[in-house]
Amino acid sequence: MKKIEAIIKPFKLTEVKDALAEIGVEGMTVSEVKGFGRQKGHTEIYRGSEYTVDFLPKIKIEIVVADSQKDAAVATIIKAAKTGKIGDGKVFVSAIEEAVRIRTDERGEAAV
Amino acid sequence: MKKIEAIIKPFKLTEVKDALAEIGVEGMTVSEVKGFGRQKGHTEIYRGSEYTVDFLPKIKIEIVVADSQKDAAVATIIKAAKTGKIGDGKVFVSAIEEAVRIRTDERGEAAV
Amino acid sequence: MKKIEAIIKPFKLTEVKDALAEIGVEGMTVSEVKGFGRQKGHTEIYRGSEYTVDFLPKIKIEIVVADSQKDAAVATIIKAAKTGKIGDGKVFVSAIEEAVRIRTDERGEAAV
Amino acid sequence: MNSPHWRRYFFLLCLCLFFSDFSAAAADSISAAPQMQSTATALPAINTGDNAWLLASSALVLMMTAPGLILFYGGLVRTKNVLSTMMHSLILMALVSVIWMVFGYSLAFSEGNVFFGNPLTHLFLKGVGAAPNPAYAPTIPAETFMLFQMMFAIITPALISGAVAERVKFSAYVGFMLLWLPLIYLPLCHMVWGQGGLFNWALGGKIPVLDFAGGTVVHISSGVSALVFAAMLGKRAGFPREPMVPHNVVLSLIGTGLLWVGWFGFNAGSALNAGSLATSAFAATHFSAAAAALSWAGLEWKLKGKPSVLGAAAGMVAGLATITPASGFVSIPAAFCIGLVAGMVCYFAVSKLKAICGYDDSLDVFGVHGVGSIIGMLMLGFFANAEVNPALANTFKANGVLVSLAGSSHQFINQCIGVAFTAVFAGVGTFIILKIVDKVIGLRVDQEEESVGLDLSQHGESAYNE
Amino acid sequence: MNSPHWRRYFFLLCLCLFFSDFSAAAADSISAAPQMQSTATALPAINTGDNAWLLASSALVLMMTAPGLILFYGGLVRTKNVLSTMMHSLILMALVSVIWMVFGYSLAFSEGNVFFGNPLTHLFLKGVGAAPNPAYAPTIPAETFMLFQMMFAIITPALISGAVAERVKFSAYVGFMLLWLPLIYLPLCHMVWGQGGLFNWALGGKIPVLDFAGGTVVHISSGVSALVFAAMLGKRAGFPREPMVPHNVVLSLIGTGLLWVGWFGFNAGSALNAGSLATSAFAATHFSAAAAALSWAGLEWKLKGKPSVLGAAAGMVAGLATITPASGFVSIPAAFCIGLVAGMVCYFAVSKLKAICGYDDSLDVFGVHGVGSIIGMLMLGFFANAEVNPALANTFKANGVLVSLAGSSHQFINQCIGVAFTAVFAGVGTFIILKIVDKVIGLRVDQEEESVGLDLSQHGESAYNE
Amino acid sequence: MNSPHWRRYFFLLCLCLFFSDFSAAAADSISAAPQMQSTATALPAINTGDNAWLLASSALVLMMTAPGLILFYGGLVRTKNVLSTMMHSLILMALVSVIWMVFGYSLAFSEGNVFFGNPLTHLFLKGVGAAPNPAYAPTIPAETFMLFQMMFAIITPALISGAVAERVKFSAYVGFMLLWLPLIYLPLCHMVWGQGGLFNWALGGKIPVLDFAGGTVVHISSGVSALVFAAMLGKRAGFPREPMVPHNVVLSLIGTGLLWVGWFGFNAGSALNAGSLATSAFAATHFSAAAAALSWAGLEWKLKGKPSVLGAAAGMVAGLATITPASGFVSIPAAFCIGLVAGMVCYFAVSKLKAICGYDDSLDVFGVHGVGSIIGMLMLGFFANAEVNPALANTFKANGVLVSLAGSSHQFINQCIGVAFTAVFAGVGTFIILKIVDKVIGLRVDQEEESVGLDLSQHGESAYNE
Ligand SMILES: Nc1ncnc2c1ncn2[C@@H]1O[C@H](COP(=O)(O)OP(=O)(O)O)[C@@H](O)[C@H]1O
Ligand SMILES: Nc1ncnc2c1ncn2[C@@H]1O[C@H](COP(=O)(O)OP(=O)(O)O)[C@@H](O)[C@H]1O
Ligand SMILES: Nc1ncnc2c1ncn2[C@@H]1O[C@H](COP(=O)(O)OP(=O)(O)O)[C@@H](O)[C@H]1O
Repeated sequence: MKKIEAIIKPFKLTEVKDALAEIGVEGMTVSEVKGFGRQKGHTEIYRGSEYTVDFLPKIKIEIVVADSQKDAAVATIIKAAKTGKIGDGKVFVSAIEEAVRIRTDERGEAAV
Repeated sequence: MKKIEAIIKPFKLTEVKDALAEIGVEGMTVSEVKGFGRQKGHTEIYRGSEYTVDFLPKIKIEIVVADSQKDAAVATIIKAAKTGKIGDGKVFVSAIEEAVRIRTDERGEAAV
Repeated sequence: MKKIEAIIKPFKLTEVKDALAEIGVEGMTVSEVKGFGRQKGHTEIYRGSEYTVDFLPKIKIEIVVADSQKDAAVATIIKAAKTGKIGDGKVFVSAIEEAVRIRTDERGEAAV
Repeated sequence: MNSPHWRRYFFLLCLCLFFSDFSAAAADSISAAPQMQSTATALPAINTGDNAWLLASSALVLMMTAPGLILFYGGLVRTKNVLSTMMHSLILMALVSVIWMVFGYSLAFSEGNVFFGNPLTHLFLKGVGAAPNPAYAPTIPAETFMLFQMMFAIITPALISGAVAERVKFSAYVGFMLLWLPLIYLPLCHMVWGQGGLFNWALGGKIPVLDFAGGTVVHISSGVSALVFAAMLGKRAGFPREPMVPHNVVLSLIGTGLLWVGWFGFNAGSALNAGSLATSAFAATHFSAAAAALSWAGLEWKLKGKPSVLGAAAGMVAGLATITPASGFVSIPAAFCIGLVAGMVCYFAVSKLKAICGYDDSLDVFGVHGVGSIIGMLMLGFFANAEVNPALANTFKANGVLVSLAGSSHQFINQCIGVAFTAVFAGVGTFIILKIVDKVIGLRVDQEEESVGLDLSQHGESAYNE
Repeated sequence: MNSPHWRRYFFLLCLCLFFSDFSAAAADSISAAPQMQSTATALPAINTGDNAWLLASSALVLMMTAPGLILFYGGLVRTKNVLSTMMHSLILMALVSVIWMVFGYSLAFSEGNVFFGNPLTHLFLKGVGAAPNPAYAPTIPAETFMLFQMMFAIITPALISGAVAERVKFSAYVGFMLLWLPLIYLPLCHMVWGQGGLFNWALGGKIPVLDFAGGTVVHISSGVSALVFAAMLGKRAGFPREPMVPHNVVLSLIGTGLLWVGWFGFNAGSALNAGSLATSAFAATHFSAAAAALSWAGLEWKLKGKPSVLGAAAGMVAGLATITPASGFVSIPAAFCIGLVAGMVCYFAVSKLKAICGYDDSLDVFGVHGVGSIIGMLMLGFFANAEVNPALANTFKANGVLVSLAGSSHQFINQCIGVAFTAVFAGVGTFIILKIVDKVIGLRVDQEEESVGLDLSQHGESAYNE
Repeated sequence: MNSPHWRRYFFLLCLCLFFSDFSAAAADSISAAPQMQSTATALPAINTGDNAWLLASSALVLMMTAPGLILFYGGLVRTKNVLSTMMHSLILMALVSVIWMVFGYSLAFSEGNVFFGNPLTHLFLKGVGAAPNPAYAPTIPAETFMLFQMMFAIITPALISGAVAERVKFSAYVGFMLLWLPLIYLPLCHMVWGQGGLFNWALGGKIPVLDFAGGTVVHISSGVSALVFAAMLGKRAGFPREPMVPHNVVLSLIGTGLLWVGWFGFNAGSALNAGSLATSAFAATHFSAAAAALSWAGLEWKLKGKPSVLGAAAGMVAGLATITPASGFVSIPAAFCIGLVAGMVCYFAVSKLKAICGYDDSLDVFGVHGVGSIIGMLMLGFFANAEVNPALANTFKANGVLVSLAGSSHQFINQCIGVAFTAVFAGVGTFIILKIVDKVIGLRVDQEEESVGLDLSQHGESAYNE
């Protein structure tokens, strides 16, 4: 199994989720993160002082999929999340050795 | 070393934490995430309109353990987190190549 | 490529980020987590009752780097995050099989 | 979806309201000439300064409920229950007003027997208009008095909600309140403040119990009912093993500030005019709150090593609840003393008594309002001061002889009777009502609903979103 | 950075203000002797109780805007737009005050033709001082009346902002308001409330439209303008496909509480004294809010299975907006009926009408304020009650003959005329103004700015930080 | 745990309070007959309208402290310090009240020398009752005047807390305030407002400094003390390298709204009656706030490209602080001018002056309140207008000759003297007090405590939980 971690722009979440659901990805876990990258932050003003905010809000999506599904999932994410502008994010893939569904004790690909 | 990631129901956190502490897991990192899975979301009503909320609040627990501790830890989590109802969550295991304790520069299993 | 995950004390974030930027790490993803470890929690008082808070606020930094950059990055994090006091946190390293930059479809080390 | 029932009911209700409107009009037209004048060019008897203060006070007392109390309580619960907790107070602003309009005011304040007034006298508030009711407040329209008192009838049951937060079924809560108000609150209100009420000291009662702004009627009745309700409902899942810490202390502090400010309307408004008695009640209120904040936070500092902010706030509320019955009868230094005691006693009630007895009064309604007002009522027995409020000395007659109600062991006993009666009446009454509601509706949400939170399970909403 | 322009303008403005100050002084000194006395030792005619109530009411109405409305609206938008939404109201507290000072008050309330007053009569508020204006409020300083009315001029445009939240360009918003106030609000205000205004029923108007505290002037004008603005601006990106749920319902509930409390100043203050009419308007306000909360939440309970907390709150606001025109003219049971209807009609306006028509009125300004006040104005045509407000029967003269304006099909038609005129006037006016603003500035932020949120893109801030 | 000490102290305190209560009673009974009447049936001299307004104003001024100021300040700090920041104001509501009750009021307002009053005259507020004090406010009970003034004594030190937020030790803060109030505030209050005070212009002072509602006494004294305190405490760890952005701007905006509303009580209440002078002060307050919001936000728009919401809010507060001393003396256009200047000057004080001087006044107390009120005091020297407040022309006598205090270079010099004296007195006094407190307690938390946050380290709480 593979774990796919994608860092995307927050307003793309719905699109990515729907696209993944369409290709049959049934589970995913999402968290709010802050990203630092080429896309530079912006300036905020508080009571006359300017501050540079380096970190931008991003969404991290984690999905664990069967090896066979990996390429489709990555391609789907990239397609749905792309705006072509800087800050679109990254996708990282790593190996998962074991997966268990807590409710049923199912293991391996049956669990994802 | 192995990294165990468990996605569980929020109200199970205390139980899981206590159970892990009992078998000697000394460190863990917890974050609030939103999950999408078989457990379907619910409907919320705001000013006369209904919205479907797909994402449910979940807790992600991450623990890095020595290879030898892995099975016990996974079993413990599953036992403590199970309610038998849909949405109980998943456990994923992956390999960790290196671990360092920042304070002491200890490396490897001594660090976890 | 390697993924470096570091759990650090929140007030060290700026220092770590700046130190990483200096050695050329261009991207990172940060999230707020709660940690449980040797550093014990504290007591809070609410309306006459005392509660023990086990979980302490921590920051998790994730960076994916080329294999060659890994050692420098880990060393840099450790140096910047160290206070020498309990609770300084940990660094974990794991393997990343694939990385894609969504905007350009670049793959591999070019993407990180 | 298609339910002719409720439409028919609604239609009937409207009809009935129309009818009452016109019948009232007809009734009024009998004495039309003077009445019309009175509404047109405010009666000479109406003092605009007094009316201005009472309108402002009515607004302040409503502000105590919302946003005051909803903030105070809302901040103390966990995130998943904040809306339901706020709803418990908000819905009473609507429900109680209906009851009050239909027969509630009449039951409390029209003439009747020693226990309750005649619910028909002012049915649909007929006859409650521009003309003052000289018995209660001779310089303001009777309608103003009615409004001011209504705000008390709203906040009292709202206080109870703090004890049952995070687990009560919403329908059961509504059902309970629809019974509690007419069966417990309105009679108590009549007995203590109504003309000819059993405990009324100024308008022809039997046992002269002093209660300026609601020690018995408001705080003891709600505090004791809260205790019974909490006990019958059972503890929240996980209590006391799991910490249940306030999800947003900031909200509670804002609420505390608004409660303190609103309480000036509550207590100083209870003078029913803008004269020096209002000022005196205002002052007593302030100094008691200040004192109780110091003693609660001071105790914590001493015993726990740190003065908590929520402790200071809880002390303020305790000081305010405690001085309520005494506010129009005591000097400033006495009010300060009462506040000091309030902070300490309530601190122990909340931190020790609750732990020992093992009930789960989620937001400490009994420990703060119940216990506080009990000691306030009792201390008032000694501190009541005829120089602050001369009526104490020259109003109550026993067997035709003037009796001073100023502080004395004699008056202390009267106060004890009032407290004991209120506690038993409210406690037993609440018990019976809950037995009924439990039968008919069931008091508590199921385990799954409780774990998801009442916001989602009872109201289909979450407080905080993206 | 170096811009002599604005410095010069500022200098000119200051000069101009100085000048007006001194010229006013000079003008005053013509009738100096009595004037000075009047400011020195409050005129015998000034009733301190009335003035106290009107000052308190003015404060309450400002409190409705901030923090009331900014909380209510701020809680309903998404996190990234909360500050900009609050700014929409806050900035009007400043902008409207300037217009009001320079010529606004004069345009609305000095004598003129049936459509507007003379903007020069009270330029820079000259002549608006301690002496009462007997036509409007004989027992309080004219300056108090001016202040009270200003608070209405502030909140009315602020209401509109709810319809355009989350996508309007800030500069366009400011530009729009600078035109909307003098072109729509001030004339309407004169027509309905100004001496000799077209629809004024008590001070020499032609068509006697009853509007106690602002059904036409405030709520219909803002509600209809909001609808037009929302339609011309277009939907928010993603609407209605993506859920746009309130980011913090707690804020909206606090706002609701403050709005209810503040509305007592709005409606009861509109009696312009602290007599029994103020009390009566206070009571009508309260019972309508209570009734509408019940009917809205009740409907939801029936139709959706759960009564939502935000539904109860929305019902309260609907009940308050609906009763506003009627508050000083109807009995309590009538107010209660009006509230019941308000809750139901507004519920359907918000949940069905909007979906059917497909406009994106972000925070339902039209559905609640527009629709609510329309039905309030119309029901008032039947419910107006000369026993509640005797002036209804003995003030308006058509062709020299006293005509009663109490509820009747005749008065209903007058009300219809008032409503229709206001809706068309505000709607068409807003349309034209927006065409101009769109040409000159452009109404809407670009897609990137909208997706980032207005807080950051328009104001360079985020509401919530570490 | 077992500490007989504080129990003994508490017992003594109670005894002492009892005693004072009875002694007061005894003292009163000497002139018992009239006194008792007065409390019974409000003295003929008491005007209920005036008293209603002053009670409402007292409530409004307390509302400025909580929830107004605690919200404004609480929103500006970082999450980990919000409760401690709120506590800084809340605890003063308790502490100051005690000092005020014991001897504070007497020190400020009883007769004495030019610097302070006799602390024993009204020890434990004896003799402060229903009878008016004709020198200060002839139409309201002296007790009302005492309450109103107390609210000023509470908020003034609370303002200081903004400068020391996020790093001051709580015990040091309490210690400082216990000294600052009697040594700085109360004497200043006597000098400016007390009968026979050095700078009193209306009650027999020497140098006639105009200060209607607290430019010197409240804002300059707190602003300068804040500056000194901030400087002596040192910068927050990481300042100015790390951004320290407001954790919740929404809270600050709610606070701003409440401050504006409450300020009507502050300034218009300072008329001490509900006549036309109250109205005039109300108006000046409003227009200055509006103007300053425009000029601050306008400057930002010009210089930074975007008008920030917090900037508009900061401008409002600056406008309010600046007009405070002038509010009862100037015309509306003059107030508007003052506000325009206030917004600009304070903007530069906050954004440039602070950066240049390098002190860390966390929440800009000096830049807004200190600087604002200084320019307000000085501009008042020119703008004071005897048509707005005729007493200016016919009250102050120098060498037996009436001298007009209306705007002139002469009065400007008087104002300069008042400002300079206050700044030096408060600055030096604060310096000395802090030296002592530093010796005895130590001013600042240690590094670890600061990094964890004061909420946890000083009070054992976190604001936001699950
Ligand atoms: N090496 C990395 N490790 C972890 N996260 C990264 C890395 N590089 C980028 N990211 C994440 O991806 C986000 C987008 O990257 P960025 O460089 O801004 O844009 P782009 O992908 O268009 O070059 C960043 O905000 C950060 O959260
Ligand atoms: N393939 C997956 N990848 C990542 N997270 C998953 C995956 N499947 C499930 N999850 C997480 O586990 C949670 C529970 O899964 P769900 O399918 O609802 O229940 P069950 O485990 O009972 O089938 C989800 O909410 C989601 O957070
Ligand atoms: N085995 C582990 N797995 C995951 N996270 C861990 C583990 N051990 C420690 N952590 C994280 O590191 C943080 C610091 O660890 P702690 O034991 O408190 O300090 P130290 O590193 O000084 O021994 C913890 O709060 C937790 O978030």
